[in-house]
Amino acid sequence: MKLLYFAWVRERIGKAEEEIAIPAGIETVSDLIAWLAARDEGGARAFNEPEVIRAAIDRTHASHDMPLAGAQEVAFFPPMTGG
Amino acid sequence: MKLLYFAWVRERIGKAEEEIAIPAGIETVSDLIAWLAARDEGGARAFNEPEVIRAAIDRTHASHDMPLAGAQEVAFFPPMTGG
Amino acid sequence: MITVRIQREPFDVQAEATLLTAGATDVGALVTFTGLCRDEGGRLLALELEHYPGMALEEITRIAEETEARFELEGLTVIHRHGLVAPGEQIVLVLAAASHRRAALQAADFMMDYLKTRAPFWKREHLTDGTLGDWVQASAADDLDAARWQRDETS
Amino acid sequence: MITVRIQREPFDVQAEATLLTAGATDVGALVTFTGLCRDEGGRLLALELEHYPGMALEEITRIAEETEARFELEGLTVIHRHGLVAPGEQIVLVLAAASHRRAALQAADFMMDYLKTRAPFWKREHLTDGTLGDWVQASAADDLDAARWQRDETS
Repeated sequence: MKLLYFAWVRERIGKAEEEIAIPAGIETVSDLIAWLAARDEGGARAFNEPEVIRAAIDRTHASHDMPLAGAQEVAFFPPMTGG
Repeated sequence: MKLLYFAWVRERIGKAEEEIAIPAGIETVSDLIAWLAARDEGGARAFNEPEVIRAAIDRTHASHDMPLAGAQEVAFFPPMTGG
Repeated sequence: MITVRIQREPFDVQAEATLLTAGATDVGALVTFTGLCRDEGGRLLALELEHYPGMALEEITRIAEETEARFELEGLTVIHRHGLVAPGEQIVLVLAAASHRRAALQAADFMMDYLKTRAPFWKREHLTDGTLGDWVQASAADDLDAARWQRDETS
Repeated sequence: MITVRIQREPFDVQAEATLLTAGATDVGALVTFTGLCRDEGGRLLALELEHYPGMALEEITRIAEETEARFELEGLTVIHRHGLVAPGEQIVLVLAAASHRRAALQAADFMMDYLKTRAPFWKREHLTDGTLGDWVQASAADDLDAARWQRDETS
């Protein structure tokens, strides 16, 4: 599964993207956030306030309770400030 | 007092403007409309539905119960359709 | 800064926008509303716009001043044409600049509602069959649109 | 007709308006919303607009399709820039054409509210003192603006 990070999430985790094999037991966006936060220091910095993190699954906005099954690309980012 | 007419009010009364001496007893916009409607055929045609007529006194919108005292220019016209 | 003009000639939206925002550094939102003449299904040759020359500029300026008092604007330009206007041509321009988008959008909306119901202009149709058509009837919807701003002071 | 573009280059509002209305005879109202970079009291050198390239065009197209489904439009153009934008420069353009003015005004309003809250773009400040500033915080007011369209289906 491809993970993408944008804006301060990208800066805090220290990379723009990575390829991961999704660990057993990780079923939802929320599970993945918790796993990334626990994985290393960068993850902890990026995801220490999981409630403000937005996610997209395969380029569509996704809530934290969305299942990851079948997802090819998951992105994490702060609330949008375009327009 | 100068009277101005616009759009179909102008067409029906048959003139764009006129100068009148305001007759005794004519105190409000409404009185003036009734007087014009009774004055001649053109007036009757222009003012046969007084409730749809809009008026301005000295270039400011005026309701039918506004007094004419001191007015120099009174205009009559249909509801506006600009914009 | 309020600019109001009544003119027979077409206007240049881009030039007016440039004028309005020249030197401004606190404009975050620029809204232009351009009212155009429709062809009414091919029936219309032109619209004739009659106006009350003595009052039109004064009244539109009053509406513009109300708009400026009501919304936090950096600038407001209003241009209304008179004379003959063919389908596809411009009739009216409202240009509102503000720091924030809601003020600019609402100012254009408010300005147009009041222009429709208060500016002393009347439209008459000239038809493609060569005849003179009717005077355009004022729309009850326009009165309702304008009344919104009295009902709801915050919207 | 929907046109959506994501680009680094500035856009030409007049050229986009001409494209959108070329040949149209039933357009009575054309609204342009241009979002510009403010200078934040002289503090700001530029805004850096980061975006999610794979998603931005898709998401803005989805919002544009919702806008078109919701309002009676004759055309809708949306352009969003990315990269560095200096104060006074353009960030975003929404152009809505309709037969009637309320549809065009509301479409621009709706489109902007959803662009602000759903388009995957993030702004970061570059400051005049040469330092890199903060990421711009999402505004609660923008969320409330977007929520209006769910509360009131007719407004």
